[in-house]
Amino acid sequence: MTETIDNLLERIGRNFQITGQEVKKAGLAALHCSQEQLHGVLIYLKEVEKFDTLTMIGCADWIEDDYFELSYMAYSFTTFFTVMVKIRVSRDGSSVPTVEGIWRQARTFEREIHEMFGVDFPGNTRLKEFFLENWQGMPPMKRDFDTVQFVKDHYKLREEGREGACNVSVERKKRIDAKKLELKKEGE
Amino acid sequence: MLFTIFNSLLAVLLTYSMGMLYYGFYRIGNARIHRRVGPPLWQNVIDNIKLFAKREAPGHGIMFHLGPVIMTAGTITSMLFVPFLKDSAWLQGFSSYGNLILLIYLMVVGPLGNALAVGVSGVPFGVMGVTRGLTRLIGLEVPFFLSVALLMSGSGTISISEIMMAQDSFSNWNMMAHPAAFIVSLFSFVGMMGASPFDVVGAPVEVYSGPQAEFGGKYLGFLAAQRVMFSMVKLILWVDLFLGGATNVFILMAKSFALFFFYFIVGAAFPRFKTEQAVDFMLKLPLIIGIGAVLVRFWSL
Amino acid sequence: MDNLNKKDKAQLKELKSPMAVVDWAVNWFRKQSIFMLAYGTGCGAIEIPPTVTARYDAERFGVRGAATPRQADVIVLSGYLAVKTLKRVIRTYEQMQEPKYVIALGSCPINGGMYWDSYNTIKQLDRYLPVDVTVAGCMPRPEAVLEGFMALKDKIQRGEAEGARDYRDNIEKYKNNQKEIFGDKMLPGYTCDWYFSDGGSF
Amino acid sequence: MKIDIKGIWGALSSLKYLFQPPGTLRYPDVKKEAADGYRGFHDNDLSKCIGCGMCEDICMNLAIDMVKPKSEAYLNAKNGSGLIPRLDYGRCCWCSLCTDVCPVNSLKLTKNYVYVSEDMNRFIYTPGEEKLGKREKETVK
Repeated sequence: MTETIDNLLERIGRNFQITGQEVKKAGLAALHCSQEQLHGVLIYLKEVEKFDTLTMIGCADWIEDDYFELSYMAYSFTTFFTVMVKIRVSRDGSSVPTVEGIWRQARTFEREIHEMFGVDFPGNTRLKEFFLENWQGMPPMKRDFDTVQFVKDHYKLREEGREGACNVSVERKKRIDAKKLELKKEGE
Repeated sequence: MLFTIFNSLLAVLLTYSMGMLYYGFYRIGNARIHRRVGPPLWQNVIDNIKLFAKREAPGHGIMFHLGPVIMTAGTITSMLFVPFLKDSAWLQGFSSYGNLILLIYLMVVGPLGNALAVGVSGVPFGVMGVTRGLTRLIGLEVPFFLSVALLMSGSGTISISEIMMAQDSFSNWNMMAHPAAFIVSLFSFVGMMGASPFDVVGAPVEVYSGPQAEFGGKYLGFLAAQRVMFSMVKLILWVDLFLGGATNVFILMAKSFALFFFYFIVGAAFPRFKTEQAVDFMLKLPLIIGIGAVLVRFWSL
Repeated sequence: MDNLNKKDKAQLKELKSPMAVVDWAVNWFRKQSIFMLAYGTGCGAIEIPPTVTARYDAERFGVRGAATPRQADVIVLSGYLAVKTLKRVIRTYEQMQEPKYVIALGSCPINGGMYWDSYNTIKQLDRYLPVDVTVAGCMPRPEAVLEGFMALKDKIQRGEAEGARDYRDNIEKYKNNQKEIFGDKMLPGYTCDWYFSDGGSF
Repeated sequence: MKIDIKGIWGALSSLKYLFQPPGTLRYPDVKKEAADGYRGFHDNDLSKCIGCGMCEDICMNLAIDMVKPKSEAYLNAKNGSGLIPRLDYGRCCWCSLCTDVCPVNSLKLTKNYVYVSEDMNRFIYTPGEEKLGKREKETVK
């Protein structure tokens, strides 16, 4: 029997509580689970289903519904399937135990997410600053981070030579009013 | 005495201008092989003068300062023990007081000064370059010594002047009389000149210009001038030993340019060896030919 | 010498004192030999290879690459500079030997470019380093880069390419501007201490 | 020990380029026309510009300001707001959105792309009204 991704998802669903699953395209499936189930699912994927590598950990900020969605993408070199395991964590003070013990490269992905979104990963051995040096305040990739305001506060934009910018609609209104006044005078 | 001093200054001037000219040709030729136009012929002189005109240069104490001085001194000393011309009082330096064995020792002074200076500068790339350079030297010296030994036993003398004098006609040139020695020496010649298969020591993309990493301004100017002069000394030595010497400057230039052209062809066409590959190569083909030639030589004695 | 073109000859005739001629000659040598340290900070790194290789061949003008900052005359900053990059660039610049020049390519070093609202790139390079020549474009083509080198040469010949002197004289201003973005994580002292003292040890 | 004859001979074949003319474009003497559709500096046909400000609205880098021209003579009769666009080349990324959105096709990209200045404050100009860098000696080449 040839292995299909539906069989795989069925086997996972038999062993774990999966809250939602979907096959995005051939060889790529996404499944949602709770944070408590995460490590079980990932260990199952690695040890039983032979998913050799973790290609990345993604993080999406769903600010309207007030949660971060973390996607762990595991890839298998035997079946060439990619499985995204998605969990939801709260946006403030969230912490997810590290998966460094399962795949070592998770260390770097978690380090980046920690820096860019502020998610804490207890147990990660290298959770220090990564791209940003000496960063204080809100992590920059959160959607409520106001980058324009940050730039105005921290950097100086070149204003010299850019004076005298006018608002088009205001100016147009002025000209129309002036024209009307002129016409009125002519009428009189 | 005055004549000797004047002669020595003339030798320095001649090697400097010849070297700059040759290396200008080298840059243009390389550019043409890359299908570029290339810099003007005198670009090396301009670079050198500019380096001396830089306002500052970093210092790392007295040894760092002395390194380029030792190298230049080593170069000029070895230059003075190489006779440029035969049957002439001009451009002889102190060659009547020295011989080939002394010269072999003097030629190592430069790299040693370099190693001392780079050591105190503390730049890891520089130290790496020096290590590679000294490793490469092991590979280069063995075939060179073999060919020189063959030559000395063949000519029955260790004086460079006498070896040069003995080559009176084309068939007597040592490259014809001792072809094995000549071929073996060419391998180490290309390596000593720092041409491409053996230039891993100062490769700009691998070790960030190697031993010279920390030298800037006037230090680099000294090193650049030293390098071209030392190259000329080696060219002239090879002309003296194998190509029958020269009776005037024009013949000297013609012969040394022919050798330089060979060096240029090898350098422009062939890719770079790693350090251990270079040593491996040197200890294989040239060594086998050299030992074979030595055995044949002693057999026939 | 075809390098000594009409403009140079006209300038040479106008010089009066012997010292002026010496200065002019030194500047001429400086402008004819430019060792370039191409610091590919952004997208502009891709414009340097066509400039120096067969198609446009910057070596015709005496421009050639240098491997280390100690040997370089000009640092070419091509594109946006992240705060982290700027720190390295400043260290590299401080290691170069006077006289030294800076060429900035593209929009980003001028006023932020398309990264004007990015939290992590600087907006005005000339607040942190003395920039000699700026080339417009996003990115400038190799012709424009060559034109930048020619403008730099003009400036060197006029004797006005003294960015290093400017940096030394206004070190307080530059270091304060750098402190604004680096905060208490400034560069290690030994690179900038040198600028506050009278010079190197030799 | 094996000697790679072909490897030696093949490398030496690169020497033939010594005797061939180089492929370099000698830039300042020989200039090459940019390809069609190349995005160079802006030009604004002021006899057409209606001052609608669409270019300002669409520019995501805020490179365009609408400003009053130096003289009313630059404006045509249809210009509703009396404003014309001013470019900041410290922001522009030549994405060409402003010229695509221009309803009267007055704002265009030319094939000039060489501008060099020693002063970073010289990269702002009003196309149509002045030339880039006109305030000082440099000119568009």
